[in-house]
Amino acid sequence: MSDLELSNRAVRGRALPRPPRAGTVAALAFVAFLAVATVAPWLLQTADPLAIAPREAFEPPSAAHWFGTDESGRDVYSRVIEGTATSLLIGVSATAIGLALGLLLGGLAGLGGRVLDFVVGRVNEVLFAFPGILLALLIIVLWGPGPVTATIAVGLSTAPGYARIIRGELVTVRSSGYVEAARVLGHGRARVLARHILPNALAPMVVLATLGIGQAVVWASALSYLGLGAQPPAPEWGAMLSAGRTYITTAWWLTVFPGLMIVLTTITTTVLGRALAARDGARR
Amino acid sequence: MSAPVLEVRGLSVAFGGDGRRRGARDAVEVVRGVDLTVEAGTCVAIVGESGSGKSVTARALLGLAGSGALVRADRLTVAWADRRDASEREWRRTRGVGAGLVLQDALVSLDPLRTIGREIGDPLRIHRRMSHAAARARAIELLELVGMPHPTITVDRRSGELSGGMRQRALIASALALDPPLLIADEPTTALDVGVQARVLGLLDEARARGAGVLLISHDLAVVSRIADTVIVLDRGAVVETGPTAEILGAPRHPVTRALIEAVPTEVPRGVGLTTRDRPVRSAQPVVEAARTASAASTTGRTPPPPPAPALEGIGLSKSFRVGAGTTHAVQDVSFRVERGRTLGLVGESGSGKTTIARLALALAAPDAGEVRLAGEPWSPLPERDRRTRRSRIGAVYQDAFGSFDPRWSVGRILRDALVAARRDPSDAAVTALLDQVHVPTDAAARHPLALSGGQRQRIAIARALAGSPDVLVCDEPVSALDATVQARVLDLLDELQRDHGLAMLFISHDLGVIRHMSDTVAVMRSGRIVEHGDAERVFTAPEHEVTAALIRDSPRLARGDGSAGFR
Amino acid sequence: MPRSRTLRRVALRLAGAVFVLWAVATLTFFAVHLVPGDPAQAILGGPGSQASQEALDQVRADYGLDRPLAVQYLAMLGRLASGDLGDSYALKTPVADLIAGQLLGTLTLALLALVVAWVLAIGLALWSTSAGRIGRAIAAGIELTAAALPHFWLATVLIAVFSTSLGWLPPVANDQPSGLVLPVLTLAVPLAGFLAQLMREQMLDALEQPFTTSALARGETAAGIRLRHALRHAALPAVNLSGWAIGYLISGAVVVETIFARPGLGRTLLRATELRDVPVVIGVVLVVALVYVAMTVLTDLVSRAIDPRIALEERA
Amino acid sequence: GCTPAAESPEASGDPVTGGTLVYASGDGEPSCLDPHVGGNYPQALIAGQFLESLVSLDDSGEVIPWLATEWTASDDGLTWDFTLRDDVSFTDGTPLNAEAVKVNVEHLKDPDTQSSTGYLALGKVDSVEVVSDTVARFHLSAPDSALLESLTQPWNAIESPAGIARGMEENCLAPIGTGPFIVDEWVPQDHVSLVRNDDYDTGPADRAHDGAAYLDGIEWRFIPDSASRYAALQAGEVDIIDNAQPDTLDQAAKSGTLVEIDAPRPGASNRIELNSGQAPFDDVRVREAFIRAADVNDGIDALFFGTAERSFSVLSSVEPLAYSDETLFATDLDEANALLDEAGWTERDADGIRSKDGVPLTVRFPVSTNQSIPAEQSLFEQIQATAKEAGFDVQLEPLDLSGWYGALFTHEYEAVSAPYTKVGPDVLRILYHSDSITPAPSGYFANLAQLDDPELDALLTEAASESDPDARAALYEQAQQIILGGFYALPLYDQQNHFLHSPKLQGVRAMPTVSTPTFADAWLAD
Ligand SMILES: Nc1ncnc2c1ncn2[C@@H]1O[C@H](COP(=O)(O)OP(=O)(O)OP(=O)(O)O)[C@@H](O)[C@H]1O
Ligand SMILES: Nc1ncnc2c1ncn2[C@@H]1O[C@H](COP(=O)(O)OP(=O)(O)OP(=O)(O)O)[C@@H](O)[C@H]1O
Ligand SMILES: [Mg+2]
Ligand SMILES: [Mg+2]
Repeated sequence: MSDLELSNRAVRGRALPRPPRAGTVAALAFVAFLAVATVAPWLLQTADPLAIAPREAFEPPSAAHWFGTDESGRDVYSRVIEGTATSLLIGVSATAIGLALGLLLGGLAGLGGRVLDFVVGRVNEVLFAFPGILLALLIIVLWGPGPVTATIAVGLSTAPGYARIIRGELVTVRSSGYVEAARVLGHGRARVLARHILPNALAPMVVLATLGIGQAVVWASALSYLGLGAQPPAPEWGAMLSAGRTYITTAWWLTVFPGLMIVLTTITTTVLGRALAARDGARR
Repeated sequence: MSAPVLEVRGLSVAFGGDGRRRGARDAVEVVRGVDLTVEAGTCVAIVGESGSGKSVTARALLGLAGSGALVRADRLTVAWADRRDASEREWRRTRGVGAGLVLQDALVSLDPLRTIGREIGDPLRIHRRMSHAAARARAIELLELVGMPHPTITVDRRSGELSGGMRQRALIASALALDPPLLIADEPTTALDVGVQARVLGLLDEARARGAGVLLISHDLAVVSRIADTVIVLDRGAVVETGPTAEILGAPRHPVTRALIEAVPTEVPRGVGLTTRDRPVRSAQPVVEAARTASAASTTGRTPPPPPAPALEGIGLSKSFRVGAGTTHAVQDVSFRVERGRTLGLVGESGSGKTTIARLALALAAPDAGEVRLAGEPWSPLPERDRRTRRSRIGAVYQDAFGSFDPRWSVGRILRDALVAARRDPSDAAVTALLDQVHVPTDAAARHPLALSGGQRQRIAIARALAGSPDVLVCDEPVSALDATVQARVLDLLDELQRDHGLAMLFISHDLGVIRHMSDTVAVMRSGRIVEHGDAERVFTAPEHEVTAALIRDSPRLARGDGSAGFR
Repeated sequence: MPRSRTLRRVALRLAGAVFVLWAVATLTFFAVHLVPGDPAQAILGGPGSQASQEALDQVRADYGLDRPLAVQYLAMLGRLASGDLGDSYALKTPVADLIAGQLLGTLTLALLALVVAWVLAIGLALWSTSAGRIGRAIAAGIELTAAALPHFWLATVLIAVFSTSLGWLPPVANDQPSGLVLPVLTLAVPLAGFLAQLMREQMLDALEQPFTTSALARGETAAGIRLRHALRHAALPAVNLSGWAIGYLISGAVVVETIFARPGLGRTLLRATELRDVPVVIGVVLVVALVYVAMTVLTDLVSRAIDPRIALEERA
Repeated sequence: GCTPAAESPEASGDPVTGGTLVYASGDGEPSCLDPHVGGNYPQALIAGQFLESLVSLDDSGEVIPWLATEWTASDDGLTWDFTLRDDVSFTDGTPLNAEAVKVNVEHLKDPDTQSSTGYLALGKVDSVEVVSDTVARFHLSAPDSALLESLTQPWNAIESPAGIARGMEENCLAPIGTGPFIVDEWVPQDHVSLVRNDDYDTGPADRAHDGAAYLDGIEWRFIPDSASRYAALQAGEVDIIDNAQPDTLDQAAKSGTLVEIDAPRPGASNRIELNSGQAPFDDVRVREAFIRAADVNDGIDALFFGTAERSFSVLSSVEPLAYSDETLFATDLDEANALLDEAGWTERDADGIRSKDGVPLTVRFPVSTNQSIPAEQSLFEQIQATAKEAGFDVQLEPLDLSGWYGALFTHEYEAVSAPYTKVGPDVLRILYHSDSITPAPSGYFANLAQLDDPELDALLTEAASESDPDARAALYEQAQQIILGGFYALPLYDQQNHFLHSPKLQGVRAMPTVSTPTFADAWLAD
């Protein structure tokens, strides 16, 4: 049966656009939820995320506290909601930094001459060779811990990966038939770059970016574990996760829910990224 | 050997109605009630336009139509075994053993990551439980059989390291590995240059001589006429005509068959449309002829004006590439000239430097030596900035039209962009005019090239090249990706445009028929040099160089039973 | 002629590697020195010890920490050039010895994790490409979730399940192989999720290629198609990623070694940064960079072996 | 003090000889096993297994003999004679004698040794004179009532002179002492192996049994992650862990399968010092307002699961001279607000943060992630929340160790928590004497409250030289009243020092000196 399946795929090819899948729809719904949690968290919250109540610490999930309470008696659900903005901001801006730097490096390598390509290649290798965590440690001890530095650290350590992909795209697009055709038509370098090379080389970036956001959130949470992430008491998923880890055997809810948010966000961004990629692929 | 190796009655294949929840469309029948019989030691050819269901039929014979495919047949006997309700296991016993299949896309039908020895050895390993060593030894024998150069070395190569012809032969070798009584070859010669094509057809012939039944699939009647005993003509999934080759090709009864035959350019003289035979497209005297007459007349005067400069001229061009450790001399000391309103055809085997010349002409590459002149003025030596304003004087049409379109742009945008490049008004009217010129419906402007047929795409590419009202058109294999009938339409279009606008054309193809049909003068290339150059008719009828002669000899020609011309 | 080209390539490669090492050392040196905090404190016992001003001055003089940064930098380069990584501030022992003692543990961990991640990823990819729609969706879910698991959290859960609840495996590293299971899994699972996603895409891609139909036409089985054809294609990008993966795993080792109390470079690095133990930080970073460079060369070779097209392309 | 909190499920049987104990330490791994070098608590923990001191303390805090059998001070308090046991050799065979003591003191005072804790403790010792083989005479520059207490500390333990002579690098790897165990091997970041000293027959006067230890040896492991450490103990991979976290203590107590040792460290309590050297805490009203506003009792209960008792003293509860005054620390938000209004911090922004002349009422609070356990960090967050109600903007800054020191050096803090372990009330002098404020931009200073009060300085100096116990006690009480009354510090609880061990392990106790565990009398029951 699967043989047939295989050959069928071979015949059909991949160009047929697929209708949106259930997964994509669910992902979009979750994105909407995240958006509300980011812009207007109070609409979703059931309590003040910062209000402490030591006497009500470590309460398991209940009707009053959907996700239970943490070690200071704060409502975990409201904190998770509150943390959305910070966590996503870290994810989004870290990805933005990584992409921006990746664009710069990849652009220089992909569009500059051979020498520039070689030099940037080495620079990239240096960034790659630097253990990401060390980069993060150094940046954080340099500028102090906090979401901003965690963001920069994560952004920097993802940059070489992006740079590599962008360079590859640029090289492919640069030598493509349509770029050549544009040259034959007599278009100038700048126009070809602006109209053809950049838009086509950068189209996959949207997909990459969506995939990067989730990974960046995970990365930032690892920094929080090492005590280098967000500043207390601001709730951030990674920080909540690492704080709750201490109590994993006694209060599972402290880790499960922020962890779930991280996983869901990553999955969501990946699913959306895939959907975008599929659409882009179909268009090509 | 009484029973035929392949007997099919009422074969139908439908797609789409596969019960998948989404896409619950009605089933589309792409093969409808096909009957087929292949006797041992004979060759049956299925011909038909692109999309007529040839490949689907072939794959259905080995149970490879796909799980989405609904296959029905009153009779389906492959290698003497009834396969109507075969399980996957049973099918596997047929594949490779009872029937060998050579897929249509030879260039990508070998796993690029495995050596061809492994690929050829696979059936032996799977069906005969041969050891790797034994399979490899047999693979070498098979490679010898198919005439692969240096089989002992090639056996450890991977498809990426082989030329198209070598890949095709390796693929045939793998189909022949178990010496199956039935060999199905789906378009085994497309995209091959004529020499290789001849050798591949020879292989099929040998297989048939050894007693195998051969089912050949092609849209190229010239190829079919060469080896098939019987021809089956498919149209939209149904058999419209069937019979002995000579009969079908000599006296086609069905219009589809006739159209197929007429589309073969070889037999059609220069200046006669391939699709509209009744009306020769060059009814009026060509512009250039007129000019020539005029100039001839003026020679009677006292001061002969200097002969008009050729539209495109190459003088002593050389170009080499550093490849790995060595240097490839892609073009060596080549000179040519293309007059206004005339076509220079460039032929030659694969890798002989044709494309390189096109790139030099388009100033996409700079020659190492020599010069390209456009309308008598320097072209290649100019800095790109100075060339840019004159770029609209020379247009280009490539083999891969699709790849030459920005994948993000609609047809309209592509054409507008070309108008802008030529400093013309990029209005909707201008776009419509361009589309009209190439006979593409104007509503295509809003569409993406993906939503167009191959022939339409090629027309858009031509329209784009025309946007700047060029004097010169460089066409590099503009029709080799198209099937015969579509090819015919595109060639007619080019002809018409040349007539209307006095275009000079540098026309590149490895297909002698096409070249002959299109060219006024012909240059034959080999290893970067022009070995013969002259008037088209002269070159084809009285080749001087052995390379040319060999090309003409190997080139398949439509042979008819009575040898008479096929058009009214 | 071909030999000289090969030599040139090797030379270029070596020069590139040296450049990478130099740049890494330089960056680390200045970064660590820019960081607030005082190596003299580390030298004087770090946590909890109360060093006097005199002692600090003394130490700064002893270690040349009072010299201008440029001088310290050149001195370090000189030392490195002669192959001397210097002495640890905090441990007072040669950095080379220190790293030599830790390298094996981390490499074992990282390489094992890489292998396990590969095996898991291949298994997942094989399974998900042969499963039906639902199976495929499940596999995709597993991959995505695995890739989204932070190491520290996964480690904790693994300990809670396999050590505390089930008592199957030791929660901290010990001399037995069983002590390696949880740390390796912790590192391998997220990577496997990542690799599996990549491999599955590639496999599906390969399964749609005409050569797949061609192999089927020869009588190849579905399993054979996956194992002999699709897997190779899937392996390519994954192999190429392995250089990056080693870096990722070593970063992850910082967390994993801490949680599972394994000796190793990750922990050494973490501690050395905390203490501003500059020679150790530079030493570890250099070694990691070296491992990375070696790994890229290796993956390069492997992918060339898998796919000769790469070499061809390079020549073109 | 040593109080087994959970009852041992089995009755203690007869001691069993043999077996290797696995100890899991959550404290940082020492960079040098010789506690003379540097001198921190992780070193003290392990050094107690192979080094011994001249004197020790008993459970009631009395000084008792150890390597020194008796000691006498001159009337002016400037010379001390210590009589040593004459039957003791170091494990390398070097005899213990007055010369050895002299070498040790000189080693500690030698700048090249890079000693800090031990060096400070011997600040008043000028030199040691070898009176005879068994009598060592200490010459002091000033009377030191804390000398004996200082000498009980592991940081001032006596090592083999031959061992010291090997040089720092070697001595760091395996210092040689007279203790019950010998350092066999140190695998960095993994463990230190200790083997039994078969010839051992010393020990402090209150030791439970004579002769060599029961255990064959100790594997001293470093497991920094508290959850892993506890899991390892539960899984039986290790026999005893230190730095047990409050929730696991609670869990262990409930399950009753593990035994707890609660041994608060001596010296200072865990407290938050308020930097009185700069605004806003240079104003006593603001300090008091902060202390009144910060509500910690409920938090301590919840976060520490009843394992930590609220302290109202800057000294550890194990210090007999600790002075406690609960009334000063009653939480009172109204009072806090009134005080701040009075002090001129009247403007409040949208978040309720007060400011004065446009300067917000910011309290920078660097937190060492190495030194403060998660529960404590959470407590700080609660303080942050409650202090905010009074209008304080507490900015918690989690920092790694070097960064944390850096923040202190540059005075970039208004509040900080920095425990200090030392035997005896003389710790007050180190923490609150104005000499401990170093104006230099670098260099450690212990007076983090930056308390600069001549009256207090005089009291502390006098107490340090006062040999009469009652007079000394009175002086320290006065000093503590000044510190507490001036609201320089917010005491939280004793320095937590909980051990958890399996019931198999018996006969273990925490030394009454700096509360490190000793395994000289411990055995592993089957
Ligand atoms: N798996 C499939 N699902 C749906 N439609 C299919 C599938 N495979 C083929 N078709 C359709 O069946 C028709 C016949 O296709 P087939 O490939 O047999 O054409 P062909 O005659 O081989 O053409 P060509 O000369 O271009 O190879 C086409 O219209 C094609 O789009
Ligand atoms: N950019 C390049 N770099 C290296 N070698 C090249 C390059 N372009 C062409 N060549 C080589 O130059 C020779 C001529 O190539 P060209 O593409 O002009 O041949 P062609 O006649 O167009 O062949 P085909 O019919 O296969 O298209 C070939 O050997 C080819 O490998
Ligand atoms: Mg076909
Ligand atoms: Mg070509």
